[in-house]
Amino acid sequence: MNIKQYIAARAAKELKDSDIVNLGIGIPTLVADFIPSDVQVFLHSENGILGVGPTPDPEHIDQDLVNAGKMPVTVLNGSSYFDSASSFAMIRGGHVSVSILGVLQIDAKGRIANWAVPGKSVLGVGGAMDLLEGSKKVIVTTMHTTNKGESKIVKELTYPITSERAVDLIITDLAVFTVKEDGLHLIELAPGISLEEAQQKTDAPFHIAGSFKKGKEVTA
Amino acid sequence: MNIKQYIAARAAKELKDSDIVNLGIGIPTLVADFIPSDVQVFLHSENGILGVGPTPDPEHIDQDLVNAGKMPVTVLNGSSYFDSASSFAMIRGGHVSVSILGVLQIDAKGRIANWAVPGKSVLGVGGAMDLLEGSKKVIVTTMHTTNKGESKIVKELTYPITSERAVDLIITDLAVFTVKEDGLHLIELAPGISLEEAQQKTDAPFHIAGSFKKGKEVTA
Amino acid sequence: MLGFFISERLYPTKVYGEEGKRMSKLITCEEAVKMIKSGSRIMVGGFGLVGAPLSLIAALAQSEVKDLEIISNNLGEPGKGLGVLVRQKQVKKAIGSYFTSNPEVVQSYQNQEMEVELLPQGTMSEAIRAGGAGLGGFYTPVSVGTKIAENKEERTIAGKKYVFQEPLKANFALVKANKADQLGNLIYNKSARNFNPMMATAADVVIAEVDEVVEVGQISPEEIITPHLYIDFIVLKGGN
Amino acid sequence: MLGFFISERLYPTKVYGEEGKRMSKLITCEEAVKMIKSGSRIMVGGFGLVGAPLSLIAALAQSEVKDLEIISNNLGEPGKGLGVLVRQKQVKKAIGSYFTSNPEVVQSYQNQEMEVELLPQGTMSEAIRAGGAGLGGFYTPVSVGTKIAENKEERTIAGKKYVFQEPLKANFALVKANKADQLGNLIYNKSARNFNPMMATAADVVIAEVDEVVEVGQISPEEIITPHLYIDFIVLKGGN
Repeated sequence: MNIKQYIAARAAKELKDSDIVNLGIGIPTLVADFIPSDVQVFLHSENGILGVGPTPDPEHIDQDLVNAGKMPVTVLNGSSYFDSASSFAMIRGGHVSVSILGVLQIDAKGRIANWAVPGKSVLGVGGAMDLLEGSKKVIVTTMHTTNKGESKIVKELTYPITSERAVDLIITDLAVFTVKEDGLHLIELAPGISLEEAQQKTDAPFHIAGSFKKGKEVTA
Repeated sequence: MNIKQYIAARAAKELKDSDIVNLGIGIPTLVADFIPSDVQVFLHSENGILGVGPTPDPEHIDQDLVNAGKMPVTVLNGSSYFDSASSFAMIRGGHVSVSILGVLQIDAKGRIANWAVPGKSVLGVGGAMDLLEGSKKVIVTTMHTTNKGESKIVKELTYPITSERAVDLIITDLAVFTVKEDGLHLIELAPGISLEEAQQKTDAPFHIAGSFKKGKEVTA
Repeated sequence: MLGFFISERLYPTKVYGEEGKRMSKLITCEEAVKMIKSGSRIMVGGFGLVGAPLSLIAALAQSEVKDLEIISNNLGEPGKGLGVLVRQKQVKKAIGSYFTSNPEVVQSYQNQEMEVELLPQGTMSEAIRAGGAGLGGFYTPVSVGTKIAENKEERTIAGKKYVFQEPLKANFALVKANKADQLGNLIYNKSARNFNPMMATAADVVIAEVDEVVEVGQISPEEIITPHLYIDFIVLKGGN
Repeated sequence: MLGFFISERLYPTKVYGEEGKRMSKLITCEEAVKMIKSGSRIMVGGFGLVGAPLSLIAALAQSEVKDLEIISNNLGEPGKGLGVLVRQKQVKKAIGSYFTSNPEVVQSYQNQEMEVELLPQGTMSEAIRAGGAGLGGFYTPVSVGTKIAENKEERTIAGKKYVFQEPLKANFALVKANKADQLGNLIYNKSARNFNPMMATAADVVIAEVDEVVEVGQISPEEIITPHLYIDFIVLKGGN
């Protein structure tokens, strides 16, 4: 298991039976591979599918069946198709239980930037704002730092914000944070990661949950 | 042919091939019986049907298949069903070619009242306002006067208005009027009806079209 | 009628293999109605009695709940459908488009036993859709300049007059469908579809009364009108 | 899959007996494109290339029309789909949600050869629906407080912030469906449905590219997604 798979596997543990789940591009897509076998979730894709299945073998690719990342998929028994307006009505109306999204930055209040980069032409937003606004629960999965080693968890966003709505849970290769009214709460460290390392690599201030334990899942 | 059938038959002559037509309750419903055999129209019912067919024989009644008047109907080949929001999206969005409606009153500008009676509790509006607002063309079919002999075509409405939108054509047992910017234009008299009688039974002022001819269809 | 490719080879038995587990949405009318407290706001599908969840309504009529706020196009007929709730004075307020067809509604209203809010049918169906779709409201040209719009915000957009309509939501939606699969995917029969698909999106708890429950996979993904994520509970028509 | 009762006994041959007459909506791609003038505003269905009317787009690329305003979720890929029109500088402005996947769009934009208006995908699809449904606009909570909402009206409704979105309409809509019957009733295939059903409602002239035209009655009334009243013309994929 590589580090991105580790993050995805950790995120998968958050899913409950019967959840309607939307997975973003990148690490979130990997989550599907780690859903426990006793948990049945239904994957929603904003281009108009409920009940997305695994990637098909090359000989079973249907060009009319792709996910929101435009990659070929299959559907499971019990799936349905709908138009884009209906799909986003589901999202915006609060009918998606959990969205798992990638990010560029997260601020100290748990708000994220994940759609645009300063100084570059902003020519794409897609469904990011809708998913963040409408999903009942939002989980962010991300590497803790950029390729250059800069913290992605920052005091204030320098990238354009995606929504005023804060996310609920942040899962990185180093740690897990919940988001509350008063900001970020560290609830978990990845195996082998020290509190000091997490603190050093996190620009934003955060609380440390009372029930926090190293390398173990804890309930905040 | 009774007088209501006469009015309906006259209205049916206004329909063109491929028209999407919504028929109100009362005289408008009768129009379906008089559509010329070389004209194919598609009947829309606001409870969610395009392609309404004739009334079924008693043994073919399907309790899940009624028109907007809650009467059993059939559907023709090529018909479709949709939900109420979609049905009214069609109406409001201008996708219905012609609505034929009954009225209580019509004013000198061609605006109508057909949903409420003063002094009575107003507990029903249904789809009347939507149809009047959204249909590309609105034809009114009505008896020229009330049971008490009062003109239904009045200077000013005393009944609550249904929409600020004027109708396009008024067909009564006595005459036919088109509605223009400057008000009503008499374009036709029913067989055996004199101009004097029409004038006497019409409270609202009206113009007399130049091409007007007694008892004959004319183009204004 | 449409063929569709289901990757059963790829997901063999895990998901739907456990018989019965996915039937957990199926409850009795009595269980359904027990969730509903007096004072609840309830959407009820149907155009008149067509497409109305008559078994759920009958169970509601058997219950003690009162002070209900009903959102429904009509209020049944005297002693039929929602008309029973009116007769039994269980309805405090009704929001709909056409109540005139039930004279007992007129009487209750005149006796001040019941409040009534009237919306044009298109505005009502769109407001329910907006409620389910997370919108804050919309502008419709329908009813501008009429009594219906008297207390509503009017706005001119691109030269045309519109009135503002807020979304409608409810605590419960009681809808009627033809078939449900065991997950809760729904299809409707003919003109019995009417308000049901929108109402299924716009309430906290959505209960679907159906003629028949079929196995998952018996309804093609292309045909499904209400995806199962909208449905919390299923009851069988006529049944316990 | 669903049975349905058609009263053929009652309406025997009159309506659909005249072979050919009801095929009048069927035209060639060339005929379709000839209607489109430079400067037109055109909605084009599809999510990327999936569900995009590629034959109509190819015909448009063969034509001399330019200064087009395109409403589409994406602008194809470099040299594919709408990407061809971008490369040939036929597009003056694009309204959509995600153009980043075509680097040539970024380049055209930076060279000021093309304007771009960006909408969140849900706001865009809802605005098209509103255009077809005769609404004056709606309030969505999506994009509040972001760059996208900078010049938009913000309004608090029931304690929550929303931005106002106007409806989108167009001169033409080019949509892609799987099957049309001879009247123009449409069904779509899997996730190729996407924006097509809304776009089919929101333009003055709607042209549907389809894989197949079937006899009237071959598609059940329950299955039809786009009723024929929305469709002006039909072209066959790949062909004249």
